[in-house]
Amino acid sequence: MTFSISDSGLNALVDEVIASGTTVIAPAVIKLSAGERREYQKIGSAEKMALTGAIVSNSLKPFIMPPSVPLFRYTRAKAGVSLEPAAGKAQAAVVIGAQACDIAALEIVDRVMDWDYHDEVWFERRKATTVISLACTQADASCFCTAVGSGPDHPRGSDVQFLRKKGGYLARALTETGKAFCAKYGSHFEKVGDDADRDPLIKETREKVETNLKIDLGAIRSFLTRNFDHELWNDFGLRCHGCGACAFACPTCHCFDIVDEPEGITHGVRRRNWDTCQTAKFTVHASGHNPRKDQNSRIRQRVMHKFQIYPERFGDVLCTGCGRCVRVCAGGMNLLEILKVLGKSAEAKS
Amino acid sequence: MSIYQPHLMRVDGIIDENPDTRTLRLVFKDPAMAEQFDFRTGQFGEYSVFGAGECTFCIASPPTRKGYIECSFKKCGKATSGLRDLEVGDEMGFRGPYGNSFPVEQMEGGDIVFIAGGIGLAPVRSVIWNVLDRREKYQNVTIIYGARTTGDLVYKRELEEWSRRADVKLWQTVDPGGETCDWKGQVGFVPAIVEKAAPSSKNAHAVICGPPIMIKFTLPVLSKLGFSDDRVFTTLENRMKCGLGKCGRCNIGEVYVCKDGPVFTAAQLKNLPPEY
Amino acid sequence: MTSTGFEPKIAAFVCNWCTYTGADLAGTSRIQMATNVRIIRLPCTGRIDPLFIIKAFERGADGVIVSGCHPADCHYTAGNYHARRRFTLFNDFIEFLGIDSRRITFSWVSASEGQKWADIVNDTTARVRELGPFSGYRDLVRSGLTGGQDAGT
Amino acid sequence: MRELKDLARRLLEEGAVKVVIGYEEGPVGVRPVFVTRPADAEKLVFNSKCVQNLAAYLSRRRGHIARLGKPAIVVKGCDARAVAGLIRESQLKREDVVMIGIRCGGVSLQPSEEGPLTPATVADRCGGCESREPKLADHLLGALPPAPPKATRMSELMAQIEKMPVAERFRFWAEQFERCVRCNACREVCPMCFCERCIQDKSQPQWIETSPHARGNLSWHFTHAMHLAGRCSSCDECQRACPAGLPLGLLNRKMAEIVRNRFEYQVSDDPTVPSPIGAFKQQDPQEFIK
Repeated sequence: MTFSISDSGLNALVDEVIASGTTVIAPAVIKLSAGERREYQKIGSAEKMALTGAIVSNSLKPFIMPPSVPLFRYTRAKAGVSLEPAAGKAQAAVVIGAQACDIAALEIVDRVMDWDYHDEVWFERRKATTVISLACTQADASCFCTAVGSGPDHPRGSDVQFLRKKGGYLARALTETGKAFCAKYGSHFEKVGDDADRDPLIKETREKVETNLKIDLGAIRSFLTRNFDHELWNDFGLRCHGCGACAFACPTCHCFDIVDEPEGITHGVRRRNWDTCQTAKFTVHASGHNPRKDQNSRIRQRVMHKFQIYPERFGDVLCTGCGRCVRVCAGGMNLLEILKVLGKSAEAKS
Repeated sequence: MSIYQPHLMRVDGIIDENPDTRTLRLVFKDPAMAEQFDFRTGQFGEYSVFGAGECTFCIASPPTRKGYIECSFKKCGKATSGLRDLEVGDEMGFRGPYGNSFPVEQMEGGDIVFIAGGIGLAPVRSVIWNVLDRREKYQNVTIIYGARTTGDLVYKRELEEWSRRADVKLWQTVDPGGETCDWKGQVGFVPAIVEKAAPSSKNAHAVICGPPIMIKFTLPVLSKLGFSDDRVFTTLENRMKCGLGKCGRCNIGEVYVCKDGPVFTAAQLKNLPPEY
Repeated sequence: MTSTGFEPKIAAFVCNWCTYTGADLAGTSRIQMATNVRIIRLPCTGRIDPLFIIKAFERGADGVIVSGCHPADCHYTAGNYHARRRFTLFNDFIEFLGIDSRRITFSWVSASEGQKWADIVNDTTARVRELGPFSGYRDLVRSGLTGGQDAGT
Repeated sequence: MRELKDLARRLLEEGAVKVVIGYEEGPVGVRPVFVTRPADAEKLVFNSKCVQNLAAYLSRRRGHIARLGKPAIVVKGCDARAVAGLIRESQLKREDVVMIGIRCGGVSLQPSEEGPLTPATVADRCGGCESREPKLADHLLGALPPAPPKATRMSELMAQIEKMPVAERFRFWAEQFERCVRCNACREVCPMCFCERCIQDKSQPQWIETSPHARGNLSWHFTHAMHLAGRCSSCDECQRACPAGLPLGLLNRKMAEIVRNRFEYQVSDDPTVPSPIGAFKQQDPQEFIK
């Protein structure tokens, strides 16, 4: 059932949500010495929102899995050690105007976080967050969401999906939480919404992204299974600096490190921090032996984990085609180029 | 309680196996936890020293002995140095048990050959005692254990005990040049001694653990003796952090070592990419 | 004593040959001085890494004293010369990062200058007491990204 | 740039070098390329988009590049300073690298910035650059283009920060360092960061907290700037590589200013001049020492 909401209606809705004490996360313009950017931010009022503009430069990951989160605090006393869990329940939050690639990523990572052990450090924030997506109209040459099963207007992972139309947005409630949200703030929505007057820019964006990359994920996956030692891996790693900025910017990369941080002789905190397979430290043994000695093997691991291992085990490609790894790379690495080479080699092989 | 929060343990006993290897006997601080804690031989855990971090070791004591767990380690990093500084009565943390285990039930009714090198005896010891505590269920038990020098041998008292048992065939060896004048055991690398011992592979399984170089040269000897690859079990030692399949560190090929391992058959090892 | 009753915690990194002996001399000659200083002995000012000073602030020190042998007196001949260059950079640079350089005192105190050591201690303590606590650094632990969900202390 | 392609092809054919590290037009802007076959020399380009400092690839930590054999490297004036730094600190012998210097007309901020340079698109380091004609080079190619326009972003921001009272300045940097996620791209792209094991990776004791919260980040960026004092070739790659957009170039710019004022030392592309921190003078300034 499709509602519709005007621009002013949305602003009023956001202000009401903020007033109710719920955290609102939305794309906002941030001024940096390196120029202006659109980033997901905790916003204080509706007029801070910037629902159009450049592609959002960060992802939603820092809000569901912060770069550093305390697991528990420990205190060592004569009587023994006492552990006290970190900060309490996560704050209720509403994400408004998120891109489809960022939201699909949350659902993809849910799978590994629920594999046998339920990771409530992830799900605590995940369950407290209602996600309202906005169909994307700002793709660039690095976007390839359509090549990995997603798209500018793909509803996956969103509780409510907004699609731009003249003077406002169409709103489609897709999940129970979404329906509850629309009911709770029903006063801001108009009942009827006709899918026809959806902004044509959305379709144009989809066509533009489709020209960036066309690959057969299944062929690449089977090619990867059999070509661990293929010589094409040797020239991917040369220009890569091995910093891991791609993994930190990536909405689906979820690897982490667990570190103890003493804040004094007797007490401290155990923290979970973002980590990346692109550094030597990730796999080096205490004896000094490192199964992944050079950068080529680490890039192979990153591509294999995303396009062969994760799909094999969880059924989803661990990539939503957002293109951030290409935009942040200082060495000029390009995942679209790597996938094209793999796609060609897969065809040649089969 | 969060899956990352360890159970609090008290150090109940410390045994120095050799100058750089130590075994800790740990008891659960919470008696209820001590009661209901159970594990299968071959599983590992994350041992926490608060302020230093966590490290990954197999549980070296057998599941047939209740009320405590043991781990053996060498001091070579921040967390193991923290472990080394612990004294009896100090408190630390333990998360686990994690991973799969040696299929001791499947091995019942046949022979078992245990092969270990250096500190690799720790995971194998758990299986050995698990088998010896239910000795009647198994046929011949052969143990082949080697170390670089006599000083590097671990679990010396238990080696003594095993050598006196009639129902266990124990071969002890040290690398050439590592023996002392009163050394009565074999002298030679483990693969050579396995060839010498030549255990029969009829209805037999093998459990092997030790430095990669030893495994690399012992597997061919075992297959020459007739052991098929799916009857040879080993435990893989690689870098881990969470131990429960989330942090991505132990992912090799399609396998998460902390979930699908650490126990693998030689057959499984063969089609893993060479990244361990 | 200021009204707030705030007593600064000051860490002192001193060289073992001159300043430590000078401080010892101040003690044996019963010179009265402020008790806020905790002395950390190092072989030479050349060994005092700017990281130690940052670590002191990180763990809650409100002020730092760094002191060693006068130039040409160094037991290791050139330790204090290298240290002088390093602390010249350090002093100007932390000012740029927003850490008030009045919280740090650099000095040369020889083994016979017990009184000078006492004066350094008293002056620094008074100055830092007036500057107030420097918890800004220690409490800098916030969520990993501006606007990110609060990661707790 | 025909000269560059021919020179590279000749060097590879004669076997003088095994790999030419240069720039190529990538899918999204200019990027580094490693040419090992003479035929691929056609890929080499040089224009105002060649921002990256290729000297970072000469660091010994990159075994998979060192394995390719003796390199030739395309260098601008700022890159030559970095190669000189590596030679000065015996990470590299002068005869082990062939330096192809190119007369530079300034580069843009981003490698995908099309069109002529304007004060808004030119890199901050190019305005008023005196080493547009690299002296430390085996070959020097190209005619000297006109001088680039001057960008004022960094100097304005520097002045703005220096006017702030000290508490406000601390808050400014705290806000910046709270954005840092510790991907260490600033370390990995820096040609002068060639330590086998960075102080961050030393855990016994752990001097710098590795967690990406503002306190650990401030300790790291402070130490990074101190370790680059008198060594940084001000190529600003750390600032360009930072995914969070931190003004890291400001820290090194301030440190270079302090080193210039205090020790009259300017980082140059002459490897024989020792770095100021390794040396000392009897009458070094010490007015701040009581």
